[in-house]
Amino acid sequence: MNVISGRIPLQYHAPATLKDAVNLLANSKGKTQILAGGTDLLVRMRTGFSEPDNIIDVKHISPMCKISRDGKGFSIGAAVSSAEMSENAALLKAWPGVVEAAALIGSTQVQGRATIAGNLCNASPAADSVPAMVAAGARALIRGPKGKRKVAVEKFCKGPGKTVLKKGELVEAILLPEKPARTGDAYLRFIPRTEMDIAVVGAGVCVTLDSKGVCTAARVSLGAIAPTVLLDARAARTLVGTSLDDPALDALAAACSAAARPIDDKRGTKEFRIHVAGVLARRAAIIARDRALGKS
Amino acid sequence: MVKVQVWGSLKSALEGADEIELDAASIREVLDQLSDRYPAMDQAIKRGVSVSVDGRMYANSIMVPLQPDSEVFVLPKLVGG
Amino acid sequence: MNFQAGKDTLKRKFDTVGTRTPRPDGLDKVTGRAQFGADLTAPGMLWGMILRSPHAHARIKSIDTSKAEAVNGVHAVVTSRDFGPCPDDVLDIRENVMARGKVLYDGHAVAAVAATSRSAARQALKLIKVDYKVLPHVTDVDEAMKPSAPILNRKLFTKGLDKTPRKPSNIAERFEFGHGDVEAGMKQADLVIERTFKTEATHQGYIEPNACLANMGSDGRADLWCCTQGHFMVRQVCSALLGMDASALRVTASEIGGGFGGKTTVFVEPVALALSLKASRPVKIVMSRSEVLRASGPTSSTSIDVRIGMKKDGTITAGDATLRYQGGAFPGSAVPYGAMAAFACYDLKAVRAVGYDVIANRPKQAAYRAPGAPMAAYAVESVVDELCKELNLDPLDVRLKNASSDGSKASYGPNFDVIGLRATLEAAKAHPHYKARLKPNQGRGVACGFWFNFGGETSVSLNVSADGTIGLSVGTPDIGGSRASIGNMAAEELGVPHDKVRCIIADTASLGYNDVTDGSRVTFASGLAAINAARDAIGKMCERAAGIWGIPVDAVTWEDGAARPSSPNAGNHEPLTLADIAAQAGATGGPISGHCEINAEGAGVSFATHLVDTEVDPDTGYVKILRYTVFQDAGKAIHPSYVEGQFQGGAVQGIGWALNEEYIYGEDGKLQNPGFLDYRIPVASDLPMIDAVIVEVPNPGHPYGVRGVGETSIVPPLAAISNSVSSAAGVRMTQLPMSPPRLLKALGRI
Amino acid sequence: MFQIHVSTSINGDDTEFSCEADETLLDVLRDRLGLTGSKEGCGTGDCGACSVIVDGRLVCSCLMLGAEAQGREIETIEGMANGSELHPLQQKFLDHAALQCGVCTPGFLVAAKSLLERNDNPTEEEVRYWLAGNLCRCTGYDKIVRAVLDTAKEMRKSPKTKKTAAKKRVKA
Repeated sequence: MNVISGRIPLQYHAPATLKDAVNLLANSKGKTQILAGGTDLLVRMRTGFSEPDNIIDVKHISPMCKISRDGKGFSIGAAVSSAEMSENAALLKAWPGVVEAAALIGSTQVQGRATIAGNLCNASPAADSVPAMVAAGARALIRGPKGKRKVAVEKFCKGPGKTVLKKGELVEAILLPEKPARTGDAYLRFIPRTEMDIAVVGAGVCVTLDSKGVCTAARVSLGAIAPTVLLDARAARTLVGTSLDDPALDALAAACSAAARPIDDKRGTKEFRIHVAGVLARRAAIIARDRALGKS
Repeated sequence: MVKVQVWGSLKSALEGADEIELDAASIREVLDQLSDRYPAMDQAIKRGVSVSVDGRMYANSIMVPLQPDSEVFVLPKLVGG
Repeated sequence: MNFQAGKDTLKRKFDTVGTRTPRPDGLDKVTGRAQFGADLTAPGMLWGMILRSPHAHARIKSIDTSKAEAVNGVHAVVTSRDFGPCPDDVLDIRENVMARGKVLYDGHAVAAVAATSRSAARQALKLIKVDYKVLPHVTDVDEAMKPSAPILNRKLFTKGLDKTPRKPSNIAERFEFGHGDVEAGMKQADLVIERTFKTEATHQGYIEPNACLANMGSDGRADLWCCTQGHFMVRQVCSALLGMDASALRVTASEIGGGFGGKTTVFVEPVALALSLKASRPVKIVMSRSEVLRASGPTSSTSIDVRIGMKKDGTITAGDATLRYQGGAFPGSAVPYGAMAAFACYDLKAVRAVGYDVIANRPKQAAYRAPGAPMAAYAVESVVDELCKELNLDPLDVRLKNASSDGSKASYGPNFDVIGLRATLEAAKAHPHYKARLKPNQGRGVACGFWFNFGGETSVSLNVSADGTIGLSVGTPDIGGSRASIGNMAAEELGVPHDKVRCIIADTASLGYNDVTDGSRVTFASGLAAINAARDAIGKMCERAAGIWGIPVDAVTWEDGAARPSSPNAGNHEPLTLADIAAQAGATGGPISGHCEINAEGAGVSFATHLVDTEVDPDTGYVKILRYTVFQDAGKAIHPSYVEGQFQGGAVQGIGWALNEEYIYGEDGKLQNPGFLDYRIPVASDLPMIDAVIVEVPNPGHPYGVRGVGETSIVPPLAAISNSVSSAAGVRMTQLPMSPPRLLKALGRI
Repeated sequence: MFQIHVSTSINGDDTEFSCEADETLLDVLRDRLGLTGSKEGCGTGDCGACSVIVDGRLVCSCLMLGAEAQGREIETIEGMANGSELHPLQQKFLDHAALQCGVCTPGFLVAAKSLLERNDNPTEEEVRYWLAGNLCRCTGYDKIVRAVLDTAKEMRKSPKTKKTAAKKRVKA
């Protein structure tokens, strides 16, 4: 039945090793897509936005299905679902902001499949887990024909739908550092309902405090207010050297609103996003501060 | 005589009358007489009307008997969800 | 035996009616066995798919289907050429199901294919070449009314004006309702408030996409299985569109996964029949969610002006409204019903409501639960609320002071019969919800709503089996538990336990004509017909008993499920139960059944009062529904669980409409949110429990006092929530949905 | 057409099927295996009407390829009752009139079962959030939430019911 269009039917591959996956990816003809959770890919295929020729299912590659921890931090395999992340007590304790952000992606059903690596590779500026990963200082472990490389999450996306991945490359895992002492992270997003929406604005904050409660390091990220998730150094500087008191939080909110350069679309207006970016950053900073102080 | 009123848009069809009186024993007789007398009413009736008789609505029944003092109100045909 | 409804026959004591019995279709629905529209397959079945317009407005210069026809597995391709002449009353439907000459909205069907697999059908669609000349478009109701607007239909001249205009426009018709001198009334007021409101289009959002399976042979006979609110309507419309005898088409209603008015017309059914005829194979068409949103029948978007005058004591002196509804690319928006319902809750000396039916480049609207009324009530109840606030009056007291009541003249003309508005207001006033304390950023809203309710053409057949059980065939698809209520009414009348009656939805060949399941009519009308059919059967069973006993039939009465001699004079006979008579039916004259074919009249109008508390986040504009209570007159609740379900479901659809649901069109006239991701219907975590208070003011037009309950519940919520949010936020909202960006802007935060 | 051969387990029954690479598990269940209890309400994971449990995890069968079912254990609405014995959730949905049109009901039941297997004492809020991916347009969710809470209460009272319902069929 493909005589007329000449299109070759979609091929499904389920390699058992990373090496095979990379080989398939490097040598495949036409458009090839990695299938991890599939919660974006299948929707894009269904709605006609994506018509791959090959699909490489990575869920049979056992290292990609695991969360592991060495002295340097956590490695979250690219096929690990957000539900599995929520069930990992050590990860939840260390990076509650990242785990909570992952748990905001879609419904319970979607969380049973969706992965943060997929969320990143989808390269949407509104991806919930990405600002949280950026705030936490996460890196993507990339595997390709030429071996491994690591890219900071904030540098992974080049624009909506565009990433730094080259032909033959895939994300093997997301790497999170060990959490420094007196450090807390948080992610908040705004959606019109309580669940099931794409973030209209998102804000991730990670702060490290000294023994007196003064902020020594901060990372502030914003989602859905620019073509890619932003890591905003100016906003972070409003917190450093403060105890995250009201004036500091007001300065943070103002800096975040100033950094936002969103668009009007069906999910929100420009001015709404600018205002709410500040509101959310402020609220997230309070949660992060309380976590750093061991209050929650 | 039966008192007959129509909805606002059709008042002009009754040539300015707010209410008219007809000698009619059923909804059908009311509609027939309206159609005969007023060409604009005829069009509206052909497109479909609902009729209220003494406060009770009849979606498309025409055989409903009327009392001599019945109050009849002609409305656009109703639909529902 | 024919039943004449009247106050004297109102039954007050019940055995089955008013109890919460299990529903007959329950087991199938909790085990996955129930068959919905998309669940049936047929041997040799093909998959039908529809090519839809990517443009909001364009002329179709040519369609080339040759490449699609050549795809392996494709057995039929149809376009508008395959639909011949048809009667005038279905012309618009013919053009809506398959564009002819012009496409009028994004998603308008232009061609369809039937193939052995979905992938072959998809491929074939891509190979159909349509050459369009894109035309300017308009989607906003106010823009569409402007003289400079792109004209959709050059043959459309506004009706309902004293003089038909010479120029065509997008205004299809003007309607006016009311009585008294409005300007004089306004002069008597201490305060007159005038506001303009806008509401966006919403969709019924039924979870089951439209689906059907058509099987048409070259002999011109056909069977059609589909999810619809009215399979007799489907038969009528499809046979007219395909030039068939109505009796040649048998339509079977599948289980229906929600409709709310949206399945009271046809979309894919005539297309599947045309494909099946051409392919000589069964054809199934299942709409995708995006097709449902783009190309089924959403509701109107509206623009409404309301002006109301009130005295300091709360007396409303006059009401005036102008309502503009765009109903998509064809005339027939629900504006007349909106205009009629706008002031129906108030007994007014001077009232006027003017409606404009407007066409625009959007899908042809379909009914949605009390079509037209929620938006009108939103505008009117918002202004009443604002007047109460300005004059420092209690909103329930003001409504009680001005409420329509028995015999008062309705704003749309006739006088009301016995109505329950006042009872719902009093129930609300007495409820603890109305006295509960509110915290900062919280507000309480009150609003009332009205819907007409219908009766209509109804046909029911009741068959007594030899073992004394009952088969009850009705012709109104069961959309929310009506088989249980109708069966229970028959059981009540016959005096047998509810589980001895099995109620089914019969196909169009097995029963007389039935109007659509709409207008909140089914429990009223099919229930009335079932009661009449039961009485018909009882009459026959009394005759059999009379024969067995050798006494005249008028000496036999029916009581508690058995024939009994009506007095000692009639002789000393042991009662004959329904089962006794059924067992001897063959020998005493043949099978026993009861029938009723009526145009059911006497549907009682319905009123509701809603109370809602909300909390507004002043920094983000997020609205949380804290508490919700519905007070509605059900006349008599036959199955209280399903009455509550109607109240709760309507309220939550209203919550969605008020807060988040909307059709969003881009500058290009394309629908930007054709999916449940961005067409945001309420999810479980958005809501509190919805308290449902059933008020019972019996309808004198029904033997048990039933009033329809399905639609009124969606009328008050838009206003109740807007009044609540306006109170919480301290700013009057005049546009729906009150999405966070809109609310934050109204608050002056952005 | 290029077909993939898949061996899987559905409601405890070993099952084999062939499908095309772009077919979803939902397509396979409904069109190839005749298991039409799982419904397609959106095809994009937004409505939950196609909910199934795969290796103990709740997922939307419209967001999973049929080919991915290889070697997995799949539970659908058709396997929820134990023969003629309804799962307590199914019974409570009937008792509470927690369905009107019933098209979302299979998805809600499968999702609620997955919740109660993890949490036998959920709060109302937990039930509402767990079920947020299951859309119902008829009921306003009120009676559904009540039915789930009432089932949890009953299952806590009689752990026996829980065990019977959870009993797996022995593989052939």
